[in-house]
Amino acid sequence: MEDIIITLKLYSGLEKELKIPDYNVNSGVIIKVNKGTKLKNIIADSGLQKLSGYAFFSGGERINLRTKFMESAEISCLKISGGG
Amino acid sequence: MQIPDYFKFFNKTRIVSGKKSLENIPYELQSMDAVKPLVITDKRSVDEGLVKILIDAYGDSGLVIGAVFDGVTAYTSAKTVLDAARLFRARGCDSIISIGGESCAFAAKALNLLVSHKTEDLLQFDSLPDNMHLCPFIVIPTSDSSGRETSTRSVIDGRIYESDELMPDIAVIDPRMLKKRGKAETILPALRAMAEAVEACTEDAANPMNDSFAFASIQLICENLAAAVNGGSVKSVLGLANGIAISGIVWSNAPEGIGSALAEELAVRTGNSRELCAAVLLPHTLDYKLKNTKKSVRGELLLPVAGIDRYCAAAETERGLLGVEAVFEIVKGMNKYIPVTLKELNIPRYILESTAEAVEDSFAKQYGKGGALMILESAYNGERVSGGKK
Amino acid sequence: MQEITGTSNRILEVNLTKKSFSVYEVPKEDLKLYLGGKGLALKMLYDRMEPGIDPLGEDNMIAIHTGVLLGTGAPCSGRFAAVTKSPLTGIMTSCSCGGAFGMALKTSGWDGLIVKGKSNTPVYLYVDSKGVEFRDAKKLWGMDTQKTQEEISKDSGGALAIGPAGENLVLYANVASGHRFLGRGGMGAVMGSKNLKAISAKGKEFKILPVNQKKFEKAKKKATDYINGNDISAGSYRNFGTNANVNLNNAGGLLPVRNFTGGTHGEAHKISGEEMAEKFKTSYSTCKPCTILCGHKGNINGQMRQIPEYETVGLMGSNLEIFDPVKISDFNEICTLMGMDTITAGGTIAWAMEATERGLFKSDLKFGSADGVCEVLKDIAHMKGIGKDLAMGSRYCSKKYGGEDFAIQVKGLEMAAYDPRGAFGQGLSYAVANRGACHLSATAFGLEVYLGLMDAYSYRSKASMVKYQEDIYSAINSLQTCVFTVFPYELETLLMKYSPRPVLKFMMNLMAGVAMRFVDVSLWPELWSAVIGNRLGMTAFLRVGARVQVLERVMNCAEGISRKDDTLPDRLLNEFRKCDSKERAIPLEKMLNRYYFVRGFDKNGIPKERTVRRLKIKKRMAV
Amino acid sequence: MNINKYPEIKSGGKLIKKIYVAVMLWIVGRAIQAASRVDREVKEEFGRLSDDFMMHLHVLPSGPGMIVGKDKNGKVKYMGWNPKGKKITLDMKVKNIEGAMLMFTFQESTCVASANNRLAVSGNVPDTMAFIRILNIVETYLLPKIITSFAVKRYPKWSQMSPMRKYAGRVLVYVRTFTF
Repeated sequence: MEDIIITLKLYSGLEKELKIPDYNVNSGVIIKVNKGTKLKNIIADSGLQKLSGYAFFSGGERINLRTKFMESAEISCLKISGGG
Repeated sequence: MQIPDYFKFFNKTRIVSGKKSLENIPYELQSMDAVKPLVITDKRSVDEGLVKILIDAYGDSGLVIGAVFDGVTAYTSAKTVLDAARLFRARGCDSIISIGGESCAFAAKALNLLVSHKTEDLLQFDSLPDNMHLCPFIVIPTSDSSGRETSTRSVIDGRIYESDELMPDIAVIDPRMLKKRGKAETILPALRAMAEAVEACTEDAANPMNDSFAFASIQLICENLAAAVNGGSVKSVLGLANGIAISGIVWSNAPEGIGSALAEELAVRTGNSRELCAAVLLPHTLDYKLKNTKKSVRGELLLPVAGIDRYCAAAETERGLLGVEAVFEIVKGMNKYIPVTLKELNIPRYILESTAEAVEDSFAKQYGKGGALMILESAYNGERVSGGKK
Repeated sequence: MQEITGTSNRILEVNLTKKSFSVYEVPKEDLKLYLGGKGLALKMLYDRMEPGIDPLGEDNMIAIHTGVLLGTGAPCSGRFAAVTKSPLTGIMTSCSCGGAFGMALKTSGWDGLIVKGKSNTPVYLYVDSKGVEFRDAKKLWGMDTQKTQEEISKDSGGALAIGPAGENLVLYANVASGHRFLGRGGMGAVMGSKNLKAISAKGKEFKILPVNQKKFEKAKKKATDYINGNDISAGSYRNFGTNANVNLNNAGGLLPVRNFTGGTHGEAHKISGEEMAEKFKTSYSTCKPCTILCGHKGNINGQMRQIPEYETVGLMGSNLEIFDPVKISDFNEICTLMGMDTITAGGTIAWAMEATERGLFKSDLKFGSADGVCEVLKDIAHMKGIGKDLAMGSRYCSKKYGGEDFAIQVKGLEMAAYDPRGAFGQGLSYAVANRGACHLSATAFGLEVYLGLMDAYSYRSKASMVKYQEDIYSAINSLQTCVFTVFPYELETLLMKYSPRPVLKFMMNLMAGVAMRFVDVSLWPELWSAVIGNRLGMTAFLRVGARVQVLERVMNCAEGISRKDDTLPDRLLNEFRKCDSKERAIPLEKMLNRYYFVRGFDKNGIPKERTVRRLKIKKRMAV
Repeated sequence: MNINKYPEIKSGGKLIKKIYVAVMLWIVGRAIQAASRVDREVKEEFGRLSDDFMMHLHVLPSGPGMIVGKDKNGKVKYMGWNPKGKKITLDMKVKNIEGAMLMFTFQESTCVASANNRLAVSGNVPDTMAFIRILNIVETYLLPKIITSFAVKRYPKWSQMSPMRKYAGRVLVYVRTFTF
């Protein structure tokens, strides 16, 4: 199975909470996973268990834990807010 | 017939109307040595299959349609015209066909300006010379069209581009293109076209050529309107479409009247459609002209509106008044389908006042100081204009 | 310190022409049907004002109502509502504000204030328990909003003031109370047209006590726990303020970029709440009292300034492709001092930038460059140069110079900082909101994108969801409490907190109308009935919301509003965001038909006779 | 706005209609040749025409056609469809295949068709008039009364064409048309 590159961008002060050393806002966390894995497994593999209560977006659309990734993509993880 | 001491009349559009008239387009294009047209239309015409009918009519002609550009929207913006121009050049087209209402025709005319002068900037065309070599341009009116297709004017981003050359070469009116519309949507374009034709022939500077076109347009509309709204028989719908198309030519050859200026200003301020405002204001503008202007309303108007028998039965002096009453009858008769007073449209008073103010100065000489406001007030509650000679 | 239990129901009717005032006693019937705040203020205008009057004329009125909860110490109840006929849109506009004036007016013993007529010389009102004093405001005329308030609050607890924009009748001038605003619709211009510079209230003369103290304390504790327990109110808002939405909208493709052409932008994180909190070391600066604490202030270039709210950051930042928070804060300061609504100002300047780009409008404004914007804002406030046209809003300018397809406004009100093409329900909400393109009428994007409970790109059951949210927001604005309490009070209730997400999503997507009836909204009526004493059930509470919404629609229809106005600008219907490769268009007509059916309007968007009667909205009394 | 979202559209063919019109033209062409021998009036009409009379009726742009004219020794002959190598004196073009269909399904008579500018004729007018008279007579022969009354301006009354002449003529024309 060929590998795909997933870029995890953390927002809402997430990087502090998960104590990720020298997190770069622009590049984010780069992970290599094989094709067709679910978001749930990507998070588990990369050691970010505590992410269950957050919203995940990719390509301008909201995705959930069961979404599969066929090609390299960028995922944003954020705490939800209420508008304003 | 009233002959002013100077007038000019110009019509460049050949009207081809009737059964299977679409099939002539390939032949007509070739006679204007054009082989590859670009079709300008909007989403609604595509969904109704009008473009498919044209493509079938093109069958076996051996010619190719450059492309069908359906990006025109109700408000035509320069961006749409630029996109169409880029497509026009990419496909190497040499002529333009517009299918649809007013906005498609405006976009097509502006496109014609752009591609004939090989430029990207529409704003340099503020004043248009008269001998531009424009590409052949064919208009196919549909049931959305309200007459401005066959006129000399194009409005892009609210800017007006006017020149005799912009008139289409041919207007092809084919019954297959006149899909059935709701009652209000059939009435409004027709009443607006009639408003422009009536206003053109009751102007002081009305010339005999324009009068004959105006009377033809009025008669076609008045006779076929009732039938087109209720039964919608092919003949009546075709007659109505012809009446509307001719009104575009009449409108281009007449100075702007107070009725259409008020309707335009009211539509901009209240968001109602121009057709609705023109239809509501038509009888009241005429009524005011009858009572408060020197020339009053000419008797010949009664003939196309009410038909020959009522015209002959009326006494010479009564004809102007009866003509206005006949127009009242027609417009107010439609109150089952469209609102016929400004009160029904809930237009606030301060908007009436600011509209009258905006239009007042350019018509003060002819209609007196409070003229515009009196027209709007009588249109508000739908009664006749008070005062003035009976 | 005298005491008021429940509400005093006494409203001051001020006539500026005759310089007189009278006291109006709110009938019990109206209090039951309209609760207070936005609802009661709207009803008072409905009884007094004729349709078709000139918004900047003498006959226009401003109705302010503090609402029942203000002064009782209930969480997030530091807000009051005001309603008038907007000069920008020509229809009714209702705003709510968290400034100190509300508390001062309520504790001076008055529940509300109605201002009518027009004074021939600049004047400001001083309210105390005895009544109203008409004081000369000639030397205040020309001062900015903050200076005016300093000047007149020597002997008052709180004040409302307009800036130069209001005096020069800029159609979107706002009214300041402290650094909070009655923002949208041009209420400042209405006060300016009446030569009314400010209204100040003495305050601290009465203490407001709820009728049922025990029940009130229990409800207050429960509300505070919900707020502190919910991670939206206690997490996002408390830490990063409303700017927590910047990154969220950027990820969800809702961020307005370059006059609503793009949905996201790479540099958006520079103006996000998180980075501003760090950069400017923000601390709280909120309405009083507030438990959520969403307002912040920070040290910007050595000056302690209010951090701009999300709408300002969206409309005057990313919408103009300016991603420098300091510059955005400068614009925000100018709008604060001049007294102008930042959303409309941002929308109009964005239109001007694009119109200049296309050659339709002469100005030196350019996307991405902040120079020239400050001068233009000042010109707008003083009606100088191009400011004279831009002061009329983008609808007027686009009708005059062309470019109506990219004037992003509905019914004349510029659109807030959410691109509806990323959340179809929000498109419907913008189209039908009574005030114009306002996001606080129904935050559909919250359910569709933030919570992800509904499919953002489908029209199904969006109409009933928007109707439900409009009702609940109008009801909340009639208690008068902060609409941000929606998330803690609804999401922390047992049913919502513990029911599994897939079930919620299934119910919301297929039958939102039915699903929403199960949401437990009992906390608001509990607080209200604890203060007033008589019972208010959940369904009655929602019915009040529906009544207020339909009453506002009836008043708007009398100004000529119908289906032709319930639409979106051409760009949002026919063009697509740069980040949307699937090019999905908003199915507005389908949702609109369904909405009219659900709301009880006819095909042309006019409320049916039966709907108006069933909601007990009486025919307009002879004025 | 990407260009290839708006593709070029080739005009489709209308094969069946073209075949139908081709067959009809073939029949009418040979019928004219047959009628010129059988019918007295047609012989006179052709007699009045010039010697090198050559008529080409065809459908634009590349539709079917027929050529009828006088050969060297003055006899009227149907000369197929290819105009190459022939000097055409009267060229009648039907503007499009739909127009030809209307004429040959007899929804529009020849005169109405030319009035609705379906035809573009180049050649002198008297020849055209003569040809149309010939065409009417041939159609009377070829088709039963009900159909021909659509195709012709006025159906000839018994006085102009005695029943014997019509029925005999019809048989002869059919025989000659279909025998080579």
